[in-house]
Amino acid sequence: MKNNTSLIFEKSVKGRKAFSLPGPVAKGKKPADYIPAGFLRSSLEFPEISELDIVRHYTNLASKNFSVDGNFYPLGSCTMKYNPKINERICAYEGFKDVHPLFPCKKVQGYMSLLKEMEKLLCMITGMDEFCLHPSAGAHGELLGLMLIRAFHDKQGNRRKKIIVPDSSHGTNPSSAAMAGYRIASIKSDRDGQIDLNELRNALDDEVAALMMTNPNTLGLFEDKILEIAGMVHEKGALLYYDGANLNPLLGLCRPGDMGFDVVHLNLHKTFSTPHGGGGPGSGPVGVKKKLEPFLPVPVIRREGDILTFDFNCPDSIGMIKAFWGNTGVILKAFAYITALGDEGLKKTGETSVLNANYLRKKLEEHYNIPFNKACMHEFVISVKDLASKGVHAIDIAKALIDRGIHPPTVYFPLIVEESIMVEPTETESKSTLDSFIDEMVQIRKEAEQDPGSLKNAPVNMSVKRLDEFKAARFPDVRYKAGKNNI
Amino acid sequence: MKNNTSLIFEKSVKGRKAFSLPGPVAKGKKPADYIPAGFLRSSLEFPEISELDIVRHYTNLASKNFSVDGNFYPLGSCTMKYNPKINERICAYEGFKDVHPLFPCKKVQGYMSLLKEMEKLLCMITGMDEFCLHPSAGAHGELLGLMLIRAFHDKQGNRRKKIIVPDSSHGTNPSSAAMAGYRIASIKSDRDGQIDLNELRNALDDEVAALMMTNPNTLGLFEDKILEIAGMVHEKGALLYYDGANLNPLLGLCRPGDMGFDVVHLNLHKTFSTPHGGGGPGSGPVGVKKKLEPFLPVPVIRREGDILTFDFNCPDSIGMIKAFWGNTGVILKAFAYITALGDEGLKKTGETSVLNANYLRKKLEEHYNIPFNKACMHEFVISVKDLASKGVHAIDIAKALIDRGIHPPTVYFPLIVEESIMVEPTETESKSTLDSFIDEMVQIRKEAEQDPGSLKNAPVNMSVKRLDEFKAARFPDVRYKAGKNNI
Amino acid sequence: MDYTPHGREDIRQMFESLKISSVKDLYSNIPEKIRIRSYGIAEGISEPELRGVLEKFAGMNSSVKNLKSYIGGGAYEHFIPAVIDDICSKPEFYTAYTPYQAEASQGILQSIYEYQSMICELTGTDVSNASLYDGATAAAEAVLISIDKYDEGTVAISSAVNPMYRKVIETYLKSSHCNIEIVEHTEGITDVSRIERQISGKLISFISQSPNFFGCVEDVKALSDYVHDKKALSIVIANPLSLGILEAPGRNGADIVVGEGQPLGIPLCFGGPYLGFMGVKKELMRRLPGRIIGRTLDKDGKKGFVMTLQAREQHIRREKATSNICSNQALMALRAAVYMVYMGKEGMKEVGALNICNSHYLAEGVEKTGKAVLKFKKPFFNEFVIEFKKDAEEVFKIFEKENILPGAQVKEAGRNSILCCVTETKNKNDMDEYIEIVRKL
Amino acid sequence: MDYTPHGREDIRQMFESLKISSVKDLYSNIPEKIRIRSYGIAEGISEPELRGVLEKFAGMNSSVKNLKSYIGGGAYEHFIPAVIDDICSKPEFYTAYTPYQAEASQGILQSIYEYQSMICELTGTDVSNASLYDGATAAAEAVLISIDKYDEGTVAISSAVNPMYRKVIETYLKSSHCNIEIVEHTEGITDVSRIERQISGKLISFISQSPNFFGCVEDVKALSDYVHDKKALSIVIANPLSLGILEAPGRNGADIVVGEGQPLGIPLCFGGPYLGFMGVKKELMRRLPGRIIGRTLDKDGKKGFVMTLQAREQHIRREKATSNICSNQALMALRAAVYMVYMGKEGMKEVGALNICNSHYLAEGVEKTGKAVLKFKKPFFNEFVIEFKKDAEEVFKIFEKENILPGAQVKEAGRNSILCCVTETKNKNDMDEYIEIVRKL
Ligand SMILES: Cc1ncc(COP(=O)(O)O)c(C=O)c1O
Ligand SMILES: Cc1ncc(COP(=O)(O)O)c(C=O)c1O
Repeated sequence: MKNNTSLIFEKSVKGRKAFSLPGPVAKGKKPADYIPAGFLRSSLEFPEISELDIVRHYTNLASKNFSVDGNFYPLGSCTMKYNPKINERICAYEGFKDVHPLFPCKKVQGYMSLLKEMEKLLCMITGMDEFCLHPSAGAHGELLGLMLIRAFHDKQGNRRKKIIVPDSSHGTNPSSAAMAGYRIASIKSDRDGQIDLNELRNALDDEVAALMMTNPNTLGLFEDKILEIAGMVHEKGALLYYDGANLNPLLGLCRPGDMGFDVVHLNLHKTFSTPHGGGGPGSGPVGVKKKLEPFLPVPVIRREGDILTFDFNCPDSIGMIKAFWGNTGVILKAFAYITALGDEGLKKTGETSVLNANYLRKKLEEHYNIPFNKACMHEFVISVKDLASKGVHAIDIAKALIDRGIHPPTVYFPLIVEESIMVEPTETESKSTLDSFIDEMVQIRKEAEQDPGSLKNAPVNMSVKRLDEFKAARFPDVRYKAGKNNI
Repeated sequence: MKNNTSLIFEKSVKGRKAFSLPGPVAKGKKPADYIPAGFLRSSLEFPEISELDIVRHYTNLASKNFSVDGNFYPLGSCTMKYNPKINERICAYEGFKDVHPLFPCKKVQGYMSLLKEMEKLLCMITGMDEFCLHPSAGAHGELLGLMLIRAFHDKQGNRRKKIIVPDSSHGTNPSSAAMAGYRIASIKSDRDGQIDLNELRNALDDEVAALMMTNPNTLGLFEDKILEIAGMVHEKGALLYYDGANLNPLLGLCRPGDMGFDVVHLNLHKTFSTPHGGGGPGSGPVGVKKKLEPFLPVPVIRREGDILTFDFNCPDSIGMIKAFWGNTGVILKAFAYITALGDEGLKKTGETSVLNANYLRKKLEEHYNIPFNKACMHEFVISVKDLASKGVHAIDIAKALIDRGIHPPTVYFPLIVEESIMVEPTETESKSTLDSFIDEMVQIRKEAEQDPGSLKNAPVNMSVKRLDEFKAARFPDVRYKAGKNNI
Repeated sequence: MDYTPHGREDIRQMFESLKISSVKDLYSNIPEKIRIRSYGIAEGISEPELRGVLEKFAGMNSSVKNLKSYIGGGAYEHFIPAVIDDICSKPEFYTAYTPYQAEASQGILQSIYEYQSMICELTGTDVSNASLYDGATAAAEAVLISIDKYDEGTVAISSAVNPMYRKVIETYLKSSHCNIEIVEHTEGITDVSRIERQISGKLISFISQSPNFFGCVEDVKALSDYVHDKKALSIVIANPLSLGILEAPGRNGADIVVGEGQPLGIPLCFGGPYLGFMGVKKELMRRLPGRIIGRTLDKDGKKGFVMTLQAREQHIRREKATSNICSNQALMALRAAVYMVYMGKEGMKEVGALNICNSHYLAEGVEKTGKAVLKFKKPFFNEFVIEFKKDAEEVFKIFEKENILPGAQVKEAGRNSILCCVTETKNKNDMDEYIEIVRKL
Repeated sequence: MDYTPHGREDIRQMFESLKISSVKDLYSNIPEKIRIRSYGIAEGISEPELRGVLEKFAGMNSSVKNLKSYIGGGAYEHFIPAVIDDICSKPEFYTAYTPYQAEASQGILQSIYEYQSMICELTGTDVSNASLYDGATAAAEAVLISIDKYDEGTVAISSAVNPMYRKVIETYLKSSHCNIEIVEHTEGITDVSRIERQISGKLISFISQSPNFFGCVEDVKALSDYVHDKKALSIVIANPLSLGILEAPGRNGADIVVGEGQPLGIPLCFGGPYLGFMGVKKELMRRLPGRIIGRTLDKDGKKGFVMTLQAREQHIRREKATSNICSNQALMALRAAVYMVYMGKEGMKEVGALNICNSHYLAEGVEKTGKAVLKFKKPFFNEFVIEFKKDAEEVFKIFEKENILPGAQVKEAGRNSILCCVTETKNKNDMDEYIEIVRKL
């Protein structure tokens, strides 16, 4: 059918419709009877489509998308694990889905106690003292964490201006720090891909508010000098911030709180299996040590007599960081996940994520260069710098995988490895899937060496061939407008 | 990924599992404590697969399937209309889904009154006096209808042995009649594709229990001598049976009851939009005129004081035709459909199905031979006999459509048209879709004439090419057995 | 509301093509006399209003979520994994039709081939069809196979077969030349010597159920051996969930195994849609009713799936078909397939074990109260008959106060007896509560 | 339970490849000191047990299905067509990640491009991003754009802006060099002359909301004209559902239009996940926070979609990015897109009209009782402030007896006042019942 690739606007035909609504309560009354004409809208160019054609449009779009349910998706740093179906069902319970956030607290004790319980569970899993569930994603959690750090130093009358981030860190770390009003001091990694203690020592002056790091780091390596690092940071009166995007391998093994971290954010949409939704929603709860508790955002859930209520009255609080109380629908799924797994299940999850990553690493090391090749945690990084002579780059390997039905690993991150390919299989992938991936990677390597041109051409099996990103940025066409052929 | 086409059994690996169950109530107790060893099973070779791999398996299978949501599906005689999403949601309400059929009647008055209401609605729509909702599909309805006819004649002490069916009838008609113990008298259609009154007159002796017909018939033509036919049949003491598979175009227009039919079955999964489910479940309620009521299957829903109850005590009833009371989950959706549409919506549905079919017929008549080319109802039949000289057959046109993302119309039915292609667009298809179909059909015609070889090769865009059905029947491989490569 | 798509301009253009000014112009050959103005049913309503109406109906029903139910009797409350709802609500499956066009239906075809394979394995038979309407009609179709094979004679049915199934078989056989004999059970199970004593004419098939209507496990081997001795077919109705732990009837000699597939992941839904399954020995393959999916090769020699052995079916064979069945219960077969895959080798066994252990826990607990006895002292799976010392009506009332349905009141079980079913959905608390109520009777 | 797949044999093989005998062998560089034995949280449970646990929590919440609610205040009960749940529960959408690999993500990319286009049309702006966390953070990000543009100065906010939004803006601005001034509303709406009087320093942006927190429609044109006069940015927070019938703020001069997308088909879900939308005038395109999807061509010249203008984003720009946002609310944007498509041109208007007519029906009815008055006599969309003669606490108690929440108790509205919201989900019966209760106060 020819209009399979058309935009929904191009499928619109005057007079078609899908919606149905009840009739008005008072016959004969019109909006113009209540609203001055000047406030009323003159036109709205929205599509006009029948219900079946809408369904077909999106069914067709869905078929053009890779997903965890359809494809192996070893996207490093993103923890694309299986999203249990049961959690989606639970989230659709009327008693969760159809609840207004401003219902009086006594009417929503199910939610209040679940959230309170979740705070406790996250404290136990991270070794922190208090948790705030409000942030909508990892980066939001970072921003909150940095605001807390700022409030902490401010309260001590000690405004510090700098945040240290390793060069291997995720882009959100420096960016969140900047949003929180900090200057960034970037430090280089050492030869083992870890934080260089000398670099750190040099950077640590009393302008430093905190060191932000993730552990295992973005190379998938455990920062084994973490206790020394914590010591150095604390000695200077600075705080230690934990980017929890990589918590998965540590489940049941060790806790950031015990490593000396003062502030932690988690990505429930990574470690705790809530679906990524094509880019969101996520949830990025923040945990703190006791000393930072007074600054947590309002409202805070507290017991008041028989019931749990929202407390807005926290004088040292930094305020609110979003309307209402967090992405509760996401938190819910993560809560169900933790409840189902329990102590043992979480441990097995962490262990298996490490096992799977190391198995892939081991099997691929004969075929690819792995710059920091030792026991890794949940992920590892390949470099295909050695293929540059053939004109083959990380992006070409990625596109070749697409043709083979596999979502590519993360490419060109972390920045400290040239032509990097960051592979995170997660614990939910079976050995059969890992073996298939290995086979494909080995074949691609062969092709890269023998017939590099074919890789440059990939993908050829998708609805479009390789897309011109440069053109997109140069001549932005970011909205459809009738009658205009923007590109 | 290579194992995309494997059977689920071939993906099985010892020790993997997806299920999780609560522990036993009494620790240490085993089935062998209760059941003699000889009754216990020695082995069960079922697949062992992880949850994610199960999800991937079926996601992959789903992607290999055409469906109404994904494709235009003008399968004649099957009324592949849009299945409203709202009805699927409604069916999942706890108060419908989780109700045991043997709950005491007073606990299920919602269901009882809905079913009673549905009987009434179907009576109003068909012009019949009573309805029975038990049959699971159209053919099941036919069987019931014929059993009722048999019981009726028996009661009159007048065992009749024959059922007349037109040669254009659906295969289930003669087959159901045979199952009900009847011999079949087939009569030829006349030059207009309708029942030939002379043929009918000759066939109508007093051995005839009933004439089974559908109106519009399987050519999509309204049998306009229906009142005469009814007169002839009744005069001979025989009954008139209506196969309701083709009721859709008559919605809001005319009723089988008013045409003189004594027994009617409907296909809720056609006319009333319940999904076909890949071949079922359906629902085939049967409506009768008053005189046949005593024979209806038990239980019958009756009011008893304040509540509706099941009455099993009907002395003339033919008995039960299935366990419990029908495919209630399907009936529910059809009830929702009728309730949503109401009088006007049903009428518009019927009218639009006729308009769509005629529009296609008109646009295709220049390119294809349409043997009975006059105003049709909801469907019409093309013959590609004229392409035989090119070596092109109806099946080739069908396969070429598959390559174009369109589910083929019904082919080789009705049997009375050679190389038939039976097109039923239904009322839910937009003009845009119809126009695309016309374009594709015109192109295929061109190809058939200019490059017939390419059609014989179709399909080439699917996961498999044309399959060898002959081999399948000759060397049946109808179950997987480990270690055996059956084909 | 309705689901027609056209805007006014669409209609204008279509009318123009057809040279008509109203759809009525296409109806010229429909006799005025039979045309109607309206049905007289209510006006249509919008989607939100529709929800309201249907929520009201649903609200008038109790569900197993708000009423603790120990009712079985042919439909069973079981745990249904979320994965099943998820997979089976993929529109690529549920909005498709019968896979007439194989190349565009490989998803459904393969899933049913896999279903057939598992049904064969589960039942111990060689060939399975793609599904039948429900357990009862599957039983009736099984009997029709024996009639197809032997033409005339006696069909004997154990009285421990679910009475609804017996009724359906009777209805289906009304126009046949065979007579039906009911063989009374002995203490809850079927006794070969009774068949021997009762049946004099040519036996063509014997129908038993295991676990039977009273929950008791039959000795399928002994029954089948006897039936084979008489050169008749042994037809066994089985609860498929029980076959994860109980021996496959096919391996004990059954020629045809049928049953209700509902326990395999299909919601109760007030009695339907369910799933009739049927597995048969190889010799009976070409007598099978309904569709069968087979594996074959495509042009390039690649494996693929098609509907096969269609020469048995009505759309080809018309009145000579093995059955009239056309639409079957495909989506329910898919549910069952996903259920069987999800439970897998170990899960099928474990869920079976849970049913046995739970039901025996309750049965023993009830007996120990001294207020009731187990009517039949035979091995059972997840159902058993309790005979109360008190009047059953009264017992029901007492349970009802606690929002519990203690079982099904079935007259076949005798006075003051109920048929109680316990599955993996009941936990210790539930059952202890039940026992406590009995204790206080 | 857990979701790891390996059987014992899998693990043996993997251990062998790695030459290890336990996963612990891979942990050699993790200090023993920080290793833990267990978290001390409860043992895992099975899927059916999990359902039981979560059903219990859900059962302790009231929902808008069993409690008639007239509460708005930033989250709104609206009719959500079944089609939306259906489409958005396709795993191809919800189990995918950010579309980094464009060729394998055309489904999501196109849907968001379409979303952006509709947001632009709806708000009257030129460029939209792919989504932000929620309405409040979108408002804060909008203010950051003005700071990015002008660096220093005064940010002024109308006091008729939702107080939560004001709080979030304040939090986000704590580390900036700008000061925030709150401009008091006059009789429920924002008055230009008050801004003029109050703001002395360099104004860089003015934030208003329309319909505002009290439900009243602001004169966006007048406000924007004034703000532009001062060479500042006019930022308008809008209820997107109101824009089906009310003029687009962008067409009335707003430079940035943000808001909460929840009314567009997103469930209440106790406050999230929701959807922050943002549309801006072309000049601000490269200052936009968050992702933007653009259309481009592939190698063969075929149209396709990619993430674009990424030079603004944190993964490239790091500390110089326009925002730190990475994961956004993509699936909620998809919901909103499907909602807008489903309602379409006419539906958006009709649902807007229903909100206006229903809410005015109730407002008029309540006033007629003489027991309460409308606090602000200004045009409103679907919310309005009712001032009761009786004590509001008492009023709430009376309504509660009828299982009704008559509105939100917000202190900003003043004593004995409540903020009442009426959408298309309420029918005449509902409202007449409400009015009757007020009459009897
Ligand atoms: C290491 C790391 N930190 C932070 C983030 C930001 O998380 P979010 O996308 O939830 O904002 C990511 C996300 O990819 C990440 O990989
Ligand atoms: C004309 C006609 N009659 C009867 C039937 C049988 O209906 P069912 O498949 O529901 O048994 C069909 C189904 O295709 C049909 O088209």
